[in-house]
Amino acid sequence: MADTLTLGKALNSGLRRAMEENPKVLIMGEDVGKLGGVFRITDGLQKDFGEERVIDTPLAESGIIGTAIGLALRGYRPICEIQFDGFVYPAFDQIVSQLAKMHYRSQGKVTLPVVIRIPYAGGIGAVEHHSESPEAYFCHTPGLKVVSCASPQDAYWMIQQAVASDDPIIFLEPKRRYYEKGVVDTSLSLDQAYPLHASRVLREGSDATLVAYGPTVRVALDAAEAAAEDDNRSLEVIDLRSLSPLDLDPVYESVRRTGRLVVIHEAPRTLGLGAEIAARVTEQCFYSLEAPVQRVTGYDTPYPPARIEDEYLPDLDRVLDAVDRTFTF
Amino acid sequence: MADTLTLGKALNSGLRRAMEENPKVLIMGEDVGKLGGVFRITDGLQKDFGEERVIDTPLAESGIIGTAIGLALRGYRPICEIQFDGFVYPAFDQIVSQLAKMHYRSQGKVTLPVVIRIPYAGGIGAVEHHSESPEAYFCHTPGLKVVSCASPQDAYWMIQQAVASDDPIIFLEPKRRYYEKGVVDTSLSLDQAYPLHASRVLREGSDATLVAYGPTVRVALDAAEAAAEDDNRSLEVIDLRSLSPLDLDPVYESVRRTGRLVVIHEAPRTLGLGAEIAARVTEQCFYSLEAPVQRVTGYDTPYPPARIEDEYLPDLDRVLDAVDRTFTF
Amino acid sequence: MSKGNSKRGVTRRPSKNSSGDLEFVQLLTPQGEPIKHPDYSVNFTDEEYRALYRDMVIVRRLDAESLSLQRQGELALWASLLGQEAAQVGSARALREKDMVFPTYREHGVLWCRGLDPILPLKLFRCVNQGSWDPESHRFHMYTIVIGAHALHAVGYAMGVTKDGKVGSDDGEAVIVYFGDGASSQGDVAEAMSWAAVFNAPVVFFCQNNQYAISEPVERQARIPIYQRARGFGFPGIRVDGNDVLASYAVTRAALDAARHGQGPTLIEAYTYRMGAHTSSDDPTRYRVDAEVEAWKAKDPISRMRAFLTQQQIAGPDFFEAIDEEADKHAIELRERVLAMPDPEPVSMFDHVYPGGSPLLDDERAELVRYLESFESEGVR
Amino acid sequence: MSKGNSKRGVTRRPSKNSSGDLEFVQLLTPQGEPIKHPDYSVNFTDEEYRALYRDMVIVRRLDAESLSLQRQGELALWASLLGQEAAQVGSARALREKDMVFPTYREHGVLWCRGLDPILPLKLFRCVNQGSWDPESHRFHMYTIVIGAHALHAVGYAMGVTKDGKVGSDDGEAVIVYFGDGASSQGDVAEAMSWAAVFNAPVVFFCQNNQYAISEPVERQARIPIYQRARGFGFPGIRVDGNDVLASYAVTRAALDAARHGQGPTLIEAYTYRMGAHTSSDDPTRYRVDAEVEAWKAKDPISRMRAFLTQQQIAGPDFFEAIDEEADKHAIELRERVLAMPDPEPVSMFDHVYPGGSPLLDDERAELVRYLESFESEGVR
Ligand SMILES: Cc1ncc(C[n+]2csc(CCOP(=O)(O)OP(=O)(O)O)c2C)c(N)n1
Ligand SMILES: Cc1ncc(C[n+]2csc(CCOP(=O)(O)OP(=O)(O)O)c2C)c(N)n1
Ligand SMILES: [Mg+2]
Ligand SMILES: [Mg+2]
Repeated sequence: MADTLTLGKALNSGLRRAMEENPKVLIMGEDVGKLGGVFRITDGLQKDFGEERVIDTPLAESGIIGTAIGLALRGYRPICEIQFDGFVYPAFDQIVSQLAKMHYRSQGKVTLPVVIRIPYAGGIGAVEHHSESPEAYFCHTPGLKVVSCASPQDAYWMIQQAVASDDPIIFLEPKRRYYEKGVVDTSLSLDQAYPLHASRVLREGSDATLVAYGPTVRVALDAAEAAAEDDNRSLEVIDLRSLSPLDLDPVYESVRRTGRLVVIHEAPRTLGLGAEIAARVTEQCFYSLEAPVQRVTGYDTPYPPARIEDEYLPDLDRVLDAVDRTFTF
Repeated sequence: MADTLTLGKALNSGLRRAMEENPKVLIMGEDVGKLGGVFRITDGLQKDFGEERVIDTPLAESGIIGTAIGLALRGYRPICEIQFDGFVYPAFDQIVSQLAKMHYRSQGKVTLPVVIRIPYAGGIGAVEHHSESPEAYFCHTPGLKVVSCASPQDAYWMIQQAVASDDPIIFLEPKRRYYEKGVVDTSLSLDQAYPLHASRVLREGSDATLVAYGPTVRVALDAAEAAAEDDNRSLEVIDLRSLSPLDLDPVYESVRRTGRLVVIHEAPRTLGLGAEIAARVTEQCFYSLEAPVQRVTGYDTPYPPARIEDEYLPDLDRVLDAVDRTFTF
Repeated sequence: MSKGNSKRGVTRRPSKNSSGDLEFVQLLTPQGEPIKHPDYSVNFTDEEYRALYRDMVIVRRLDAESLSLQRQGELALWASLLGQEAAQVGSARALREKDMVFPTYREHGVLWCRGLDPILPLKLFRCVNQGSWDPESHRFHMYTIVIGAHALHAVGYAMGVTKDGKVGSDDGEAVIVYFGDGASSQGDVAEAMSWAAVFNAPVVFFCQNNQYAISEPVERQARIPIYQRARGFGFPGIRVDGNDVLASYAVTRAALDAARHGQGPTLIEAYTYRMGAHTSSDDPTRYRVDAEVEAWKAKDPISRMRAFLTQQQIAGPDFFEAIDEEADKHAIELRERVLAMPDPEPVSMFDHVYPGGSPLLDDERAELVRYLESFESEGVR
Repeated sequence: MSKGNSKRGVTRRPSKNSSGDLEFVQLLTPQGEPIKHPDYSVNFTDEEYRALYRDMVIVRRLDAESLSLQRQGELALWASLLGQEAAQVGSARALREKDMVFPTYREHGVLWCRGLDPILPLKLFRCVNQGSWDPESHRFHMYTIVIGAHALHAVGYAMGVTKDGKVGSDDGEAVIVYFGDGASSQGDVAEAMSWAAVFNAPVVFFCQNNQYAISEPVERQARIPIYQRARGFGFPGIRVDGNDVLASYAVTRAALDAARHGQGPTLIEAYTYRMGAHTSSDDPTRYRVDAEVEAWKAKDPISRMRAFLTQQQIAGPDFFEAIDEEADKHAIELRERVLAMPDPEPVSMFDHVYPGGSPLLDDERAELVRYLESFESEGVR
């Protein structure tokens, strides 16, 4: 079975299937019930699974994650929705000190299979606090796993894999891609689906490597396309998919062939994921690199007013510019 | 005038002087009044400046930072104490979404001269949540500045500079160094003191460069000493001092001479400051590096039980081991 | 072991106020008839009564214009105050000039009364800036979108007022913080109430209970009326008919005066209704029925005041017409100004990150400048 | 404009309870005389009365031994329960086996009553692990050091109890969460109360008001008694004499029963006193006077119960002596086990970071193993 779905609808279908598979799966968050979430990702689920399983919560993010931990201790598998990236911070203690650490602190006696879904990143012309990329905070936190989907197929399967995993997972949804369509093969079993914590080569190339995740995967693919057409350059594109733990072996392998790497993300540059990838790739591919790893990222400012976000966000031109730099270094 | 003071006492004296200089300076936090703080850093200040200026607050970190913002809006200059690193997370939203951004959001119409003091990092044999190194979270947050002191002289001057600065500043105090002594020159004026946001070469060397900050500066100095004696190697030691913004020019300059760099911090490796430094140094010194930047850091686990923290924390041997790696790469 | 036993003696589920009952302070019925309240009254001149009406009409008109600008793509978003004009205008007009306001993102009516240029919130919602007005100029802080966070700022500010010796007499200053029914669940708001109680801060917590937090009815936030929250912290809470501009004024005035005189905080719950969508992105038909909206229309704050003015012969058709015309003029001006509003310069994104500057940012700015200039020289790719 | 006016009709500063007054439930005077309470009573057999005494003596003795182990360098820290034995034992013995407990870091007495091995907290405070017992084995969650965070876990757990259909009859399950007077200021605790009210969760909030949060007296947290906090959220709050084991039992039992029967949450404030330092790192002489400590000594929970048992001829010197001996035996055994406690293996720091494992961690573990082995081969540097 293969359907053509938007990324948002693929998430919705994946959530539905996860709830059908396991009666312990719950959805909780602000406006996830009747409204189906402000992006409608949980549309129809409360109607079909009831208010006991799809819970409109009080307006309190720390409460959402804190009670989800309690529900997980009781044997449930909560999927929490944080309405927008910029509203996850009130829950920070519950996420980094409680959720992330309880398995460790209990020496494995407690597992907390909690998934935190966050529509994240920019590019939708929104007011402040609605366009942020907080992934580095979570990737720097041992005990959390962090993933991001970039296609409907991945959205559909990764959300199910995340729910099935016993790890606490931050699930980052590139909100500006919710309406992009793609083919989803719904006929697989969970085990057959591409592994949750593996990166994936989306386009093969030999001249330089682009690494992206979430909303910038499309940017990378477009850049590769343009480079092929305009500059006759062959760029390899890798979708990280798993931000923590990182699966960099395919990146090392690629860079050993291409000698050039550009990492693309929307989060501010300093201590964004590009830093870690640059550090690791340089260590592993020291003698293969023809130029230092280039980072095309958001700048080290708060997310700017949306009327100028286009200049803040990595786009095709900035990526190609960085590729040029790796050739002229 | 030069006194020999412990780092803790130097902070206490610096705070006292900052309060004398400006009646708008306030101290607030849990147990900072009568008790003088659990580490006695504010000892005697409530007695001398009164309860109106040294405020024992309710037990609520978000409240501490949130009300400090309000006090700053009213023209005060609050110095907040967070009792231990692991207790800063409930205040995360107030720090990263409110404090860090208000100057930007107001296009400069509002300034929030708030200093957040955090006794941080490990090595004191403490129970969980009392030994963490959260600096990367703050360094990844535009709008915050982050500094750490490693000597009594710096402690005395940097705290005063931080209070005098109009930027919101996270002031990280290496708690396991509170009792280490050093000479403090109290005769300078604030302008004469070494600049707050500048790194500093503490020991010159020609074979490899060590970069450290806070509690690991001592480790780096000891390693350099040992390397000189045992291995006849000359290691340059740089204390970062300012973690955000980074002042890396002295590091670039050094690495261009030595060709080898080891960065040392206690925070987990992944997306710790070592990553950013590695990325930038590789970019700036690409043709000078003889080996990839080595990171000697905490591991990517929650802070372990203190009985095994010695194996978690970077120590002299691990630093020298990393130096060896830069020679044998 | 044996069981302890008790008569618990506490009602577990106090019956919820229906909007029709009188467990709130009301000075005007929905039909515009004045009623007496044992504790609260107003004593306005005719001119003042008319001014309140004018405020409400203008802020509603500006709000409608803003929504229409949003629909035409001129704004990214709009959070309408429709239905909440009385709560906002009544409370705002109770403020003295020196009092300080901490609003949410919906207090356009309060902003108007404070004398700020009504274009300012439209800059935020057009995304040309982030609501970057000077909070001190009209003693009205920037909007806060992160729910509840500003309650702590208000309390801290109020603590500063006390430190400055500006409480305890009729010359005292007070602080007011606006927030919604949904916000009452946030830990920050509870902490703010704790602190306000402990430090006896001169602050008024003004909760506009407009019955919804986006799609969630207030029952998701509290099982007893929100104004009662204050009892748990040891300061008074009171519910007012938020669609009654006179009652909103009187209750707020009293609370502000108590604060400025050193009597500490008060929580006011203004019982009202969000007549429109949560924001222009919202679709309220998914979560509420027309009948409910209709029922609230009958309690409209403006028609109520208009009926009062008419019945009391304080104003007649000419006045109402003149106000409508004035409101239209403001709306047209607002529209023109929005259409003429320039986008910010891209490199301005690097401005004001730090009062003390940052060499890192200077480098990044230079990088962007160079990059943008490269297009000028080579032509767009 | 003219001023509104009001009689505010709410006492702004309800007079604070002194520890001596009777605005709390008490069933035993400090002298051990039984007193009647209109709502609460116990009906224990002699055996049960003696068992409560035994619990209190043993947990105090174990606590003293732990403190002494800390003084001798065997523990990194100790948080003593001295003075809080009645609150802990009384409330814990009111629990049924299936009820679930969420403690802070000081509930060694509750832990004992739940039947956990008393060595467990000493592993945490010796820093060989992080209190890593199985929460389900005795239905007693791990200790939580981050103040207030576990209140939300308790409420979530209780919501799960409801979902499982385990409330509404005498077979129902209840949840209890312990926290301190200081914790009552945390946003998380307020959010927990909000949620508990909205979801009518079967949870008992048990606040041991031991008068201090480290150095800060309870007045820094609240200006009215803490049990009244519940009123603002719409569920009952009650204060009990926390040094009276019988009252602590009776009040907790009633609240747990209400919860299991589906009547929702209760807040209990157990009014007690921390007789020792906050922890072994603390110096209480900096912030409180001897006279205060002395006054509380007169209300000691154990001597009170002993007086009661004696007066009622439920127990005599032989019994007391036997219990002391038993307690000593437990203490000696505890000490021996602490002294014999091995340090963890360094590489165990990589265990249990993720249920699903992580290749990154495997690499780091291998790195550490290689590194440690390098010393074995080359001899220590
Ligand atoms: C911390 C946080 N969480 C979530 C949101 C998203 N959000 C914006 S408005 C809103 C509802 C607010 O309801 P209420 O407090 O009643 O105010 P109202 O909008 O009704 O005026 C939500 C959930 C936010 N802005 N901040
Ligand atoms: C979030 C957080 N902030 C600060 C601390 C440091 N701390 C440990 S115990 C304590 C006081 C707690 O007081 P209370 O809640 O009354 O409990 P008690 O220790 O008196 O039993 C503080 C401030 C902490 N553990 N967690
Ligand atoms: Mg609302
Ligand atoms: Mg206490």
